[in-house]
Amino acid sequence: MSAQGAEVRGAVVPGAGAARQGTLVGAASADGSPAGATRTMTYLQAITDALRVEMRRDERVLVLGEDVGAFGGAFKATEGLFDEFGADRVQDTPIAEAAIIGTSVGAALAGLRPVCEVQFADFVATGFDQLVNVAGKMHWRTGLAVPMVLRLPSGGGFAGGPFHSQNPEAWFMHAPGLKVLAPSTPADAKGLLAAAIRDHNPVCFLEHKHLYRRVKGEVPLGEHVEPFVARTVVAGDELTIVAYGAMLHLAVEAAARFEPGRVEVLDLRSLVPLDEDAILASVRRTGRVLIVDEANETCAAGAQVAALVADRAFSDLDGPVRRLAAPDVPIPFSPGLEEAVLPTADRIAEAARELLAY
Amino acid sequence: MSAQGAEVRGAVVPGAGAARQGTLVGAASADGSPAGATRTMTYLQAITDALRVEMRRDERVLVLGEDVGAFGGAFKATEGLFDEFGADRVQDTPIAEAAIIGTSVGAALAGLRPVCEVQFADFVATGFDQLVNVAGKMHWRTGLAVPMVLRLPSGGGFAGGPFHSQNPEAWFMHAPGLKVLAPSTPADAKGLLAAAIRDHNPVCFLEHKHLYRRVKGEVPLGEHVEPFVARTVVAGDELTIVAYGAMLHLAVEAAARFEPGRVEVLDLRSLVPLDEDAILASVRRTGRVLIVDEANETCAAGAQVAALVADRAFSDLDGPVRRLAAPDVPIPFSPGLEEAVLPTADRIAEAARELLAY
Amino acid sequence: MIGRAVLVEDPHPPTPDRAPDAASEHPPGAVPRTDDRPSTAPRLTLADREALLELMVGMRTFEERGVALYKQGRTPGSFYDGHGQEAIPVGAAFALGPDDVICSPLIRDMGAHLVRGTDLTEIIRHHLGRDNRLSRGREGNVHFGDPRKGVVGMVSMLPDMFVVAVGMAMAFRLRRERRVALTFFGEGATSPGAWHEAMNFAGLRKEPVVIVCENNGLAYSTPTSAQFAVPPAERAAAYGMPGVVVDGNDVEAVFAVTHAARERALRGDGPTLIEARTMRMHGHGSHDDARYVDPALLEAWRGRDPIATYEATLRGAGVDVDAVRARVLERLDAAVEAALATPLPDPAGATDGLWATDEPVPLGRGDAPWSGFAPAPPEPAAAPEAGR
Amino acid sequence: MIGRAVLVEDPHPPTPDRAPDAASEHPPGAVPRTDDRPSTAPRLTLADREALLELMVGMRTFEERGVALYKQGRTPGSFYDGHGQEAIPVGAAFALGPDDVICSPLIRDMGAHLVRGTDLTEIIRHHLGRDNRLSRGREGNVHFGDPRKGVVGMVSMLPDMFVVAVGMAMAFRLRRERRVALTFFGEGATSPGAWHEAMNFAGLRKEPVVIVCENNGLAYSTPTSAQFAVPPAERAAAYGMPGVVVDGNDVEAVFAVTHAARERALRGDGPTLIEARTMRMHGHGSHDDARYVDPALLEAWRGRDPIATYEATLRGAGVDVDAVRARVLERLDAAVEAALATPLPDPAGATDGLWATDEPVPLGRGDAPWSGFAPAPPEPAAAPEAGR
Ligand SMILES: Cc1ncc(C[n+]2csc(CCOP(=O)(O)OP(=O)(O)O)c2C)c(N)n1
Ligand SMILES: Cc1ncc(C[n+]2csc(CCOP(=O)(O)OP(=O)(O)O)c2C)c(N)n1
Ligand SMILES: [Mg+2]
Ligand SMILES: [Mg+2]
Repeated sequence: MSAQGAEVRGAVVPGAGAARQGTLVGAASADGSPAGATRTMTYLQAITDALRVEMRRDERVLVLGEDVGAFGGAFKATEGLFDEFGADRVQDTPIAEAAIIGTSVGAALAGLRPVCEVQFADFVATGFDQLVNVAGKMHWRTGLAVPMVLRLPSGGGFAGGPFHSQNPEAWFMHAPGLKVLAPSTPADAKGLLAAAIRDHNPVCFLEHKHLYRRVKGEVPLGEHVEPFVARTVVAGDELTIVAYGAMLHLAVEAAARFEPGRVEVLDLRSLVPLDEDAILASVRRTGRVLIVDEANETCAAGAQVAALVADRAFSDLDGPVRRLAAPDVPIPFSPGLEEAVLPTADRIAEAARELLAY
Repeated sequence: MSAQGAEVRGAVVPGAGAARQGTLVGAASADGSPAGATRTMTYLQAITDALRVEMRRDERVLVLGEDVGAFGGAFKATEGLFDEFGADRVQDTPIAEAAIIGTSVGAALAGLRPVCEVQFADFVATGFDQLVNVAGKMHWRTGLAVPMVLRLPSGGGFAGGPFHSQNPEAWFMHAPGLKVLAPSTPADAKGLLAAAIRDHNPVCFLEHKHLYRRVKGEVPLGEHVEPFVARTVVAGDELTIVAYGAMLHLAVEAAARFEPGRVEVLDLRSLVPLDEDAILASVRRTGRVLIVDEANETCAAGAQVAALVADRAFSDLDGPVRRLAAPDVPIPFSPGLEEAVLPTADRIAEAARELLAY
Repeated sequence: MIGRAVLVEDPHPPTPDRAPDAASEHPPGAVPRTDDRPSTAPRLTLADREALLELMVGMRTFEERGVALYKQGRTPGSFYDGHGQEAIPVGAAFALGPDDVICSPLIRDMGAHLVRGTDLTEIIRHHLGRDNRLSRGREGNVHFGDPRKGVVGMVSMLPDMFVVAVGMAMAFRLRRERRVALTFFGEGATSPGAWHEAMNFAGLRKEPVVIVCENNGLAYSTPTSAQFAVPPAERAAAYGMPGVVVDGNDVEAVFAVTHAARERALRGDGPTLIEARTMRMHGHGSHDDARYVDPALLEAWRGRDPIATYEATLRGAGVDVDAVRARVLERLDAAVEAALATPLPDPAGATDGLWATDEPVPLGRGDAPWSGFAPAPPEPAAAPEAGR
Repeated sequence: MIGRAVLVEDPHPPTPDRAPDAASEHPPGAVPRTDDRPSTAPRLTLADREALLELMVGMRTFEERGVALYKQGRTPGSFYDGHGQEAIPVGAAFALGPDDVICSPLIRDMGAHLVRGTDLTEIIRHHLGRDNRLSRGREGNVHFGDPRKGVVGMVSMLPDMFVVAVGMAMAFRLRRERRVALTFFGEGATSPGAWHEAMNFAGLRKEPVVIVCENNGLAYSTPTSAQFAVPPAERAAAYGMPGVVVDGNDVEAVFAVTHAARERALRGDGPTLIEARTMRMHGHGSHDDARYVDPALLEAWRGRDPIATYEATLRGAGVDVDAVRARVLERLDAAVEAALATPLPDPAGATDGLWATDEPVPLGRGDAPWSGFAPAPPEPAAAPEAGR
């Protein structure tokens, strides 16, 4: 998979929407690293780097969650932050997701910028109410901004089983007032997380656990933010594969099995706001679309993309709007079962082949 | 609106899937009412009737929730049950949705058949974890059945504001292992609730508050169960309107503005399982589809229906897959604002007109 | 709305005779007992006391008008009132300084909004679904707060805003500010898990939060006997914080315990749970005739009406109670008239403002009418418009 | 797995010397104290005591092998063990009758599965992701339970299964059955809101539930000082139920307090919260080297190992401890061999069984090896296959 990661980095080709991409802040950054400098980082390191850079830059930023302090978090995403910023800004909390989210809302209302971690994204269900009813609805109801980020280590692929493999993003998409981001590369993980921290709204940040240590890439040093838009990762004319998070890498791998220029791969990166223009522009050009979700199929993000395309790109479609997603069962533990359930590059390629032949 | 209710009842026409409809249990029932006898009831009375009949029929059935006891519930859906069945089977609970749902799971595992009420569907977010992680995943993980029903008074249209108007069904649809029902008529409210109580799985039962007292209809007395399939309410050849719950009535009203036989209206009734055959059969025949959701648009039930149609009925489509739904904001309180946000018969008719002209 | 009271020597220490005969049993039925009058009671001038009365009368009068407007069909949705509980929001909020926040006044706490100085016309516009600065018609009934006055409005889910209040208090503590967050909720709201999580965070980290639990004996139709085994104040110890029972019908007692709790929080000693015992005198909302409540119980509590009692006391102390009522009524009439003349919000704007696009504006300072506070320093930056 | 012990007169009343010197401070650091030995202690025969030892050794030996299999890469996902905590699940489950249910054994409670008689080979198959009757490979590590033995497996979300246990207990109460539900969780699991809701329902309605909180000083890396202000047992009073602190490293003490709690529940007096104090001796899971734990603390607790201590006692009483160990090892070797020879589940079946289509089968009866239970009556209907 790190090979796939490399492939993705190597394959970034200008396409629809590309003009809107890239680093917004290019000047020398808070930690003095020269503009334009990069370093190879894992996806996980990029997340830590974003937290560190933003915490240095803005003293209102604080981190809270279970075991995120001296221990550095279950996945070590906050490693080193406690030493640098101390117990006030890197807070271990009791096991209480509603309070983690709810006190973050309060801290945000009082002028801080909390970044809270749910140890596994699956546990967000225990704090769901604070997220959807308090954080999500606040600004529209009252005009009060809730600048906070909820970091959600999500996704499967490593025998995590039914409670450590979920991709809950569609729940958030169906809750007005929450932004939803899902990076696939280290540079995006950093840039989107930094941008989320600077955003004035509650942002659900889906970090894919299976990418944490398996994907490496060049990441800009110092300040680096990415806009909440899609990115064309592979350019093509005959079929658009829409993906995000871990699925993006499989989509790129699948696309590479076809002649160059046939299959386009679009990395959504942001699910709310959804870059409808980029999706429609690509599909209108290729005329065929395959949408890949790691989440359970029904009412997933991909359903929304499919509905969008089926409405607004209908007249340009040369074939059915196809989806590939996890079937509607919990994610199984035993690796063979898990592989049977999660989309694979093989299955993506097969679906692509079918569509191209339509 | 009760006129619309009547219209719906009068307009039931055999169509795709109609063969699978109707009362499964037609024999004389537990309370001695003769087979085939009906009475005019409101949607709310039909719900109470289902509870009463099923509680008489099966002593394992019990009801629990906030104020459902002697008070009869915030909407009076459990009125009279406390007097008839006593405090053990009609239990007032503390304000604690997670415990209401979680103890229901436990009671179900121990052989009872709890029907629990969340006072307003919006509050389900506070018990979401027990629902999706404990109830929903149980059978697939362990083989243990969780026969329980979660009654969810849902929907807007009466100045309930952001916390008393929600339609959360898509969240449940995206959580494997939960059945999801959303009746639009009194007879279905009774028949689907009774069937839900007899089902061996956790069922989310979305009762639309705005229909409670505004829709009346003939309801079979005694035992009456309905299968979890869609029903063609108005037959037509040129356009299919897919709706459920309160929207069904608006769809029927809108369909009536066109020449008879042009617009078909399909009442989904069950969202999980989703009657894909009925949807596809209708759309393949009409070639055009408009999907109406009262819920917020993104990742709603309608998105799933749209995705389904765009994939599997693509070659039969004569126009884009259109949706009408609430935009992605909380539901406003002030009636003028609320009306601006919720779909109306006018807007449905307008969208239908556009599609027919496509 | 209430002028800053002149500092007059009129200590009015709480006397035992104002604490009614105690019964340790739990309401309904039991007459509450104030078991923890702070030893160093804060001073209330006669003007303060008049202000307290005026605020309670203001709440009562507003809510009576609200019920009428609701019954006339002018108020969409629902209407809730805190008839008989006025002493709690008024007494508690009166103990707050201008920089303190309330997060949030709940279903029976109209008086707290009045103490903070939220514009009455805006409140009525809000209730009527007219265009207004508090909610722009997006919210109704008790769901409002004026951020310009340091008040965050409630959400329905109980007691979510308590959790949020703990987070605000945490921010104050981290920034070493001398401010507290005060939160209100009913006794029924102690059952949801969110209450426990908030209590645990607050007690463990000694957050400067003042917790006012209004035990009015009922949660909708549910009596406390079906809600919990142990009254809220006794449960505070499980979180390492003091629990104080106060007579919720005694505005000065509520003021005194809240003042003490605030002082404690400002000292860094952490939260206090105040259980104010009272009785819900009306239905849960105006739609509820509360047939399930024993009339004898209501009758007993009617004799302890917080306004009637206080009025009698103040009349004895020389306050022109009729003038107070007249002032309140005049303001209310004017506000209702202005509100009724206000148009409904423009439907075209129904969906705007989902996202915050500008740098957030800090909460403003609330009115702090108690004479014990020094003359107010100048106002900081203004709070944002709702939904803009 | 453990034969039904012969009823021998060997009362073995708990003696004060087995309760270690007490310090009222909270672990880590403090040696726990048993402050509530039931006055009428249940009798343990020598065979019972040997069974207790065998069960604890069985858990330890299994988990050591489990760690090895995990480190060899044969176990997918993760592995968790309860090294040093064996006395708690074994002692508590040993007090249960065959009709009682456990909902659920948690992350440190392998011993409870062994007491109930769950097939060891099936458990290992489950851990290895092989086809098995407990989970069909859909679940791994600690997520299993054998419904045929009256055990419902856990979910990850803490402490959700406590809430479920309260619901099961409610069903028992409503049907006037003489059964209890026993639930396990760690001290960290007392912080989520679900814990409070479950405690409140259980205490208020006096459900026949036995609540075993394993306070091992840590929740992942978080010490109790960052988890709560007041230890769990002291918080029980807030829910109208007794809280009992017991030495979690003393299997007979755990047995005795659980027995008393069960009796209390069966009498209709409601739940008891048992706080068993112990120390987590390993990392949170096998992936965690627990560098954050003070080695001196671990060293101190190592001297109080529940198995070593008990072994010494039983050796003195004439038990052939080496034979116990040999029996355990033999069974384990056979089970591991059988498990490793088992194929992976057929991927074709990955999505089946989402829905229950047949009439639910009641939970089966668990083994109840304590001699205090009368000879077991015949088995009722079997419980369902996982996912079928
Ligand atoms: C989480 C949640 N569940 C249910 C409700 C519905 N509800 C609204 S008010 C109320 C009763 C509240 O009682 P209490 O907290 O005692 O306040 P009071 O009305 O007596 O002032 C209930 C159950 C809610 N608001 N929130
Ligand atoms: C609701 C929830 N949040 C977070 C987690 C992640 N988690 C798994 S175990 C654990 C620590 C549990 O500590 P404790 O309850 O003391 O049990 P112990 O591991 O010490 O036996 C955490 C935080 C979880 N399982 N559930
Ligand atoms: Mg109350
Ligand atoms: Mg622990």
